[in-house]
Amino acid sequence: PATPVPPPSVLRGTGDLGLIIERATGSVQIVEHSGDSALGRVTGLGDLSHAAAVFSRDGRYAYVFGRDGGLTKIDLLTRVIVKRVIQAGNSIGGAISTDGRIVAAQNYEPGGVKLFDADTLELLSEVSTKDEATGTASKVVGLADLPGNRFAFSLFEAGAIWVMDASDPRAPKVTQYPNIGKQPYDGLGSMNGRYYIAGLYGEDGLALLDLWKPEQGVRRILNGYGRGADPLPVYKMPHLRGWAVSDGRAFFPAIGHNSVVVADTQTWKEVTQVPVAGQPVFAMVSPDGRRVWVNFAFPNNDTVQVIDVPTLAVVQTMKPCKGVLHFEFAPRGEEVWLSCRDENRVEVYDTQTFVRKTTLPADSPSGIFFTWRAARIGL
Amino acid sequence: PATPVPPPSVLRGTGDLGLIIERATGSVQIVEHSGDSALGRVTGLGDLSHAAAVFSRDGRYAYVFGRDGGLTKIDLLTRVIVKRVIQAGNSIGGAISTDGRIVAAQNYEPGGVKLFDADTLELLSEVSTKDEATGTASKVVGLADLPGNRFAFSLFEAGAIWVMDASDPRAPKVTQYPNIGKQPYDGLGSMNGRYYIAGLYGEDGLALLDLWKPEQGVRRILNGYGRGADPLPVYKMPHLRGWAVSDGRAFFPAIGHNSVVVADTQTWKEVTQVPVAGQPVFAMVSPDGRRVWVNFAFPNNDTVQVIDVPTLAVVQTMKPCKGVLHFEFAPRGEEVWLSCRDENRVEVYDTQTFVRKTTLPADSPSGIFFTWRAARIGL
Amino acid sequence: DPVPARQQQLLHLLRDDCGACHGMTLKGGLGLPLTPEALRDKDDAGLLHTILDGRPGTPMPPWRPFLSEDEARWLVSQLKRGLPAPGK
Repeated sequence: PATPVPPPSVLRGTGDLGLIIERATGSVQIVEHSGDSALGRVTGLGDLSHAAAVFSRDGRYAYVFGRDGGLTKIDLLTRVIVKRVIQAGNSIGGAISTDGRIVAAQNYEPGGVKLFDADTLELLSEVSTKDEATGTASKVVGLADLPGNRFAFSLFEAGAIWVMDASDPRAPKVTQYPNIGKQPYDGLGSMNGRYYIAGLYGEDGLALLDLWKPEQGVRRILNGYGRGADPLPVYKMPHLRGWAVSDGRAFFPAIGHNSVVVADTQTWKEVTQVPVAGQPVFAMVSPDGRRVWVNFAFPNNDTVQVIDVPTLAVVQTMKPCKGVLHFEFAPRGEEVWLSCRDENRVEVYDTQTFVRKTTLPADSPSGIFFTWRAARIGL
Repeated sequence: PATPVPPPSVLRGTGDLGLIIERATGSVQIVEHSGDSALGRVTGLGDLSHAAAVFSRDGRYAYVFGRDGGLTKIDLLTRVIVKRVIQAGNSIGGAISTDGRIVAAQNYEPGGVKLFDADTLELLSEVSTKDEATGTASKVVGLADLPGNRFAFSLFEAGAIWVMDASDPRAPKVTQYPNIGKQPYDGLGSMNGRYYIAGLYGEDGLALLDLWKPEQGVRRILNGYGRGADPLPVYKMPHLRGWAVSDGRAFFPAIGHNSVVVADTQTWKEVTQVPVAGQPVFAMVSPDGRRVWVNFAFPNNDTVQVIDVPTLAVVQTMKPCKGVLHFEFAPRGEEVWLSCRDENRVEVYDTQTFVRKTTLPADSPSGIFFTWRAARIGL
Repeated sequence: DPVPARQQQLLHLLRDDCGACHGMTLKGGLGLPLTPEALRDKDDAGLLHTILDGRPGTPMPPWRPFLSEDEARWLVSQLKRGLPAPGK
């Protein structure tokens, strides 16, 4: 007989909790992945038509960055909003510092990065990306936390990478790396925060900063990976999130091309390109490093493919549902959760057998975030 | 003025919890690393004169493997013993499965591995290491969890590595790899469970199993790293625990030599040996991958050294206290906790500045374990 | 016999540093049990030799650099007699 699901209670561990963004209703579902179930819904989060989340180091609180600039602190145990501030006009996400005391928000409008006290959400400081010459404040993308309470992020319009040292969060110090390439659209901290890599929309290639050797500055890698072919129209921007590195290789969704670009992490030269079913949005390595899972932009957003890392071949193509916007692995990787926006549900798959385990109802789900992120650098 | 810390309560997150083994008193202290404090002490755990711990996937429960074969499930929130079974005469540690449902214990007396239901601690099955010919059951060392509810471990007397598939925990399937070298004393799952590496006491070198290519069997690596020099007497055995890999290098404490052996993880050839202050016991990479911290066997157990990964040089030598038996990093690596057995305290150090942050009283502390381990493979 | 202060140090060494392999309670671990029952039938001289010079091929190290023969002999007698409870 099936083991009875224990009664949900407020007194529980937080290491298996997480949340599902319900983008259309301005709510999140609090979920747990030990039994793959939803614990409750929190409403009143405003415009979540793009939302990301980070977690406090004890895994009890989630900080949700909403499209409308809303920054909301949610208690995952009692499932109530602890605090909510409107910190910008249009925000795209954020990060939390190494020590868990600072929450950083990256903004499209009016640009810039804001630092908040993780406990109270008190505004500590603001880094402006306004260009004095043009009067334009760059949108900030790809904000990632680095060791030592530092953050790296990219400026879309300015084509720059900045590294902020927030040891004193009321007076952060910024190191600027200009001219890194056209229109960085996202970035990630890789290899436990050693490398910060920004994807470029305006040209083929990526920009890489080795934070162990910052004096070398930013290096361009994988130039011309489109091989001169005209880029396809981009129906949904790729995202550089999740582990991108395994077996000494890094995996990147190509902009405007139906492929995943593979690079050698010692030389950062292209190893190969893996042809895939559409324009990849997320290309994420599972926790065991064995496979890379990929989802796609419109119109192929009903498809998910799996690349085998040792052979660099697509070993699985699935059509789980319509509108797979995001996916998240359980911490040790035995299962993956896929959000099915157009079908109002989340599908949970066994990553070894590719068998569907569970289906959870959710209203227009998009981002899925688990609390294990609290213990990872650069996510 | 500092914001007053709210009173600690049972209702809290578990992602920042952990425990300190108090080896002489048979107790553990429940601690948290958000504020670096002790929350309470749980007594009645029996002989902890060697103890290790793993955590449930929600981070609420710790499973403590005691020397006396006691396997104790502790609720970190209410700080009580949930269940305790005596499962062997002499035990050395254990692991928890990918899905968190199975706890595996490795035993010295009477040898073998036992699988328990993580919820109830019901015995599910037992894998005997008894050699029918000699009647001797090998001590089991180096038990590590692998993806897919599998475990790898080594047999000290038999000189073998076994891989157990516990998909059906009542009928686990074992694959044996004999003749891997003399007297494996410990082992670890590295690179997120891709490699299982066993250290050899009886001869220089290690045994490596690539679980992506199991058909290749076990390979010997770093043979003759002692360069023919007579090994020094071993006053405390090294341990292969923690992240051992960074920047494409793997770091191993040498048996019988005052050095840490560095290997290239693509070729597994020796890169160099880093001379250190004594015989290393633990050599662990910090979460940011930038440094390797090392502690030492008697009589140098008052010393800790730090190796810089980019330069492979010792950049810091400290004498924090007498009897540094173990150390554990906070999940993002900004601090490290050192147990000072002979001085009845735990010292918390800032890993960037090497400045002591906090001192916590503890009776004869040895192992320190944080709940972020619940979300890691192979620890 | 060693002076009382040294005796305390030796007992501490026994529990902590021998205990690392033999267990603080000396009921064994990587090393064999060192309880009076386990050692009852073993020759004092052999045990003395093992402590001072170790056992080749096994992890048991030689303690000669840290112990005199008299101290090692005293340890053997203590081990055969059974140790006082910790803290005494």
